[in-house]
Amino acid sequence: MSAPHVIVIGAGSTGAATAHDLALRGYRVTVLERGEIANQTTGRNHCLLHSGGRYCVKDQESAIECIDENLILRRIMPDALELNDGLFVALTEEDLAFKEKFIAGCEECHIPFREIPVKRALELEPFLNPKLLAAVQVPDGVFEPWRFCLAFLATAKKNGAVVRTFTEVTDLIRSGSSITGVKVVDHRTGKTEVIGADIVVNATGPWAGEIARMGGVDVPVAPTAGVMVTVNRRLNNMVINRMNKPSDGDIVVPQRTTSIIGTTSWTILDPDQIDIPPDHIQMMIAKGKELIPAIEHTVTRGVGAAARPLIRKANADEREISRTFECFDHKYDGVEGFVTISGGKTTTARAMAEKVTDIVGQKLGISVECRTKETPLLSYRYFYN
Amino acid sequence: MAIEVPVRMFRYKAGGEPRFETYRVTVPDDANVIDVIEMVWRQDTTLMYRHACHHASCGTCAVRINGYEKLPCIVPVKEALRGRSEITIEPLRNFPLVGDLVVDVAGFFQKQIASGLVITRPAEATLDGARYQPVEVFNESGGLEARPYNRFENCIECGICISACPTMAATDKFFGPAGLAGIHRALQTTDDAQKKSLLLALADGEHGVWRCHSAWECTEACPQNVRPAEAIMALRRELIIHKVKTLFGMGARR
Amino acid sequence: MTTQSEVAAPSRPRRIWQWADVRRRNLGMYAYVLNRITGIGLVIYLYLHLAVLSTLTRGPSAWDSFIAIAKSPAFLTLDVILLVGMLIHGLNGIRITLNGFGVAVGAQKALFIGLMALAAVCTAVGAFLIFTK
Amino acid sequence: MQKTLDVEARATRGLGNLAWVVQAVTGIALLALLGLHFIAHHFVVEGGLRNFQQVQEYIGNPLILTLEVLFLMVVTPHALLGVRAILFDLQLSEATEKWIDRALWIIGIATVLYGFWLTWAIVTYPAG
Repeated sequence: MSAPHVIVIGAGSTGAATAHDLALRGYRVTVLERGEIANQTTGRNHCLLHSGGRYCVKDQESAIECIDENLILRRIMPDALELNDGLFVALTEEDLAFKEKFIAGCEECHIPFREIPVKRALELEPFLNPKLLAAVQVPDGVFEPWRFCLAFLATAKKNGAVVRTFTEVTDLIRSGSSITGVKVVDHRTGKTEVIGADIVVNATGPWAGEIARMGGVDVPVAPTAGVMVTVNRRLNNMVINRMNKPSDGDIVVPQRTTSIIGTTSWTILDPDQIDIPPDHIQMMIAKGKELIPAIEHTVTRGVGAAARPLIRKANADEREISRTFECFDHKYDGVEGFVTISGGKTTTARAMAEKVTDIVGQKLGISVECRTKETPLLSYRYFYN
Repeated sequence: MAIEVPVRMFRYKAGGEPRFETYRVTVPDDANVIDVIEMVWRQDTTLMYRHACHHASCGTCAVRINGYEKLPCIVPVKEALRGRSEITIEPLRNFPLVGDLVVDVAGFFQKQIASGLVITRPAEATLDGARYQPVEVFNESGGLEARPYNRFENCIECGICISACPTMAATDKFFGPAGLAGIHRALQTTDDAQKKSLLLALADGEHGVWRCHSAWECTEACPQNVRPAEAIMALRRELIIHKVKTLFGMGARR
Repeated sequence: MTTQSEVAAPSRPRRIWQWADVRRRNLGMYAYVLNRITGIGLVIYLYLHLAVLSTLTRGPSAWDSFIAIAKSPAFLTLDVILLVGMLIHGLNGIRITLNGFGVAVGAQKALFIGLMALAAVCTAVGAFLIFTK
Repeated sequence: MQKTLDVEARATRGLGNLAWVVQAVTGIALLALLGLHFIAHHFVVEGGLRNFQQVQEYIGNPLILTLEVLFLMVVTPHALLGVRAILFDLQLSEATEKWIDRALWIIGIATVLYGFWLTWAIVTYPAG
């Protein structure tokens, strides 16, 4: 009997990493993506390979996931990352007061860190606000979201996975109490078809609720949008974070020839209808200037916004919602053959994939060890080979 | 402030007839053309277009705006409307057409694989453009090691140079501006003699640098200032020197 | 909501003469197309020229009567056109060769403009000589 | 990657990698030869063009003869390589391209031989 067939809906970082893990464990995998790889949430994220520093005080569960995955990704995709670390800088007495908590948090979450003298920090990052009071170095990094996903998918394809972009899932096929496949429309031809599967994995992030509803179950995602403003010059090499609890415009991520200021956060209803509030862009630039005054002399190159797939918790402010992920086996909602993975971050995509693939294994009574921690990924270019 | 924009959009589905459809969308006046495309998609979700980062790093969204190869994520709508009443959006040329604004980039990336271009490079110091001295950064085991900062290469592999190149218009065999620029970069960044000679052999092929007609369109169109034409000229120079040396038995034969 | 529909040219298969499509292109492209067109013209001329020369083998009468026609203003105008073609192709050839040897790569546009200016001057002088001799 | 490179490298090797250099070298040579040729025939003699007599005397000069023959031997490959480049931009099949290469060789050799015969015929034409 041939290996079970698993359909992964969504080719963002979660879907890509999941396809890789499934294929590596010998499943027959088909990835269905309605658009281009990483065209939404993943594509328009921070590009930040989290050290966990951002969450080490308020959300230590996420922080620990981040640092663990950070160090793993450095091993499995070494040449596809900008690895120049990050600086958490204190600009005000309030920030300075936060330092103790921050350092304690790093220690509790075993995030490598070292405080560096203000003078040295300014040598390393000449455009940094000269008024800074303290700087702590942590192993932040920068990735390229689209290529990040391609690396996972290229490796998955090598292991037999089929990746279909511009193929939109319009319905889930249900027989009795279980999902047995999906109905798709191929936008290349406009033709619809049905694809059977032993298990369907819903990795659609902010759309997870929408897809889950097709299967008659509810997933408590709370899509919250964030805006990124990219300026036309690379003003820093290290990721510059405000040493305080996460807030709007408190981070400047360098990438390629640019610097990216992030981010805001507002709850949205439909992740397909994100209209950026005009004031957010101005606010990003204003906040960014506090960290790097030279942003004054740059030109805005691009502006993007996409929805984060946060897991809703009873009446919590979206900044307070944990950035960790949840895996829902919908058999507890009375639906078999259907799993949803949501929440989390691109940095933790591999861990999310491991978790959901384990659950797929349990459901099918197959137990194969996860090997993604030590399996180097192919270059993203091989996705097209 | 919002503006209404008429968009003449190239539409094509496999088996159908290529055609232009005109849509009217409303976007903020500081929007970029990618936002216009997205608004068209909101009207008709069967529209296929590639996009991811919206800040000119992924290179997926390249199209022709009013006939010019551009990255819509960094072209302001105002600029695209300058001197005209509507924006025309078409897919890149010189690639197989998949549908609507989407072209098949597989062949292009296969050449990129061969080019040997490494996607990260040492970062320049932000102030004077000089290379950073090695600095202490954390490594994958959480310890500190000394090495220069790195960053992603300038080339985002968007395919714009391929669409702008008159030689690519004539033949897929041509290795192409991006690929040759990649070879040039790879030669600068490797010390491996065997790899170097393989890269030179690749550039020296009938369909390598010699196939270029020196129209300089790649350099004109490149949104990342990679200057592929200059790279091609540099490779020609290197190869000619190599040939002359070989002719007089001064250089090792490849 | 679609307001209007029209037929578009498919972006494949490519048109055979796409190499000559200079719309929305730049100086380098013009130079390349100009070089190619003059090149084609010169090749055609070369073979016409060789064919015409065969009259020499038919002795003085044949040739001298041809020369008589060749000295007519109309014919001399053709000579001037030939001269223009040779100058454009030859001088631009210098540019392409220099660039190909990695020389003046940054100045390809200036080089083209300069050389074409030179071509214009030489044409003027040449035309003067052709018509006054 | 290295393997791909290796394959690609062999795949793209060919005579073509000399065409451009030959084109450049002959091109530069032509600047001189064609210049001389054009000046000699248009601007030197009184009245612009030579009559049969003058042509015979002109060609009779061994230096001129060498220059003219050399000119033909340089201009022919330059012209035909140009034609080749243009034809190869017309999306032809490998087979057709091979065929074109052979045809151009033949045309080239024929052209030069024709030139030899022509000069010989002129020089040896009984002076009248």
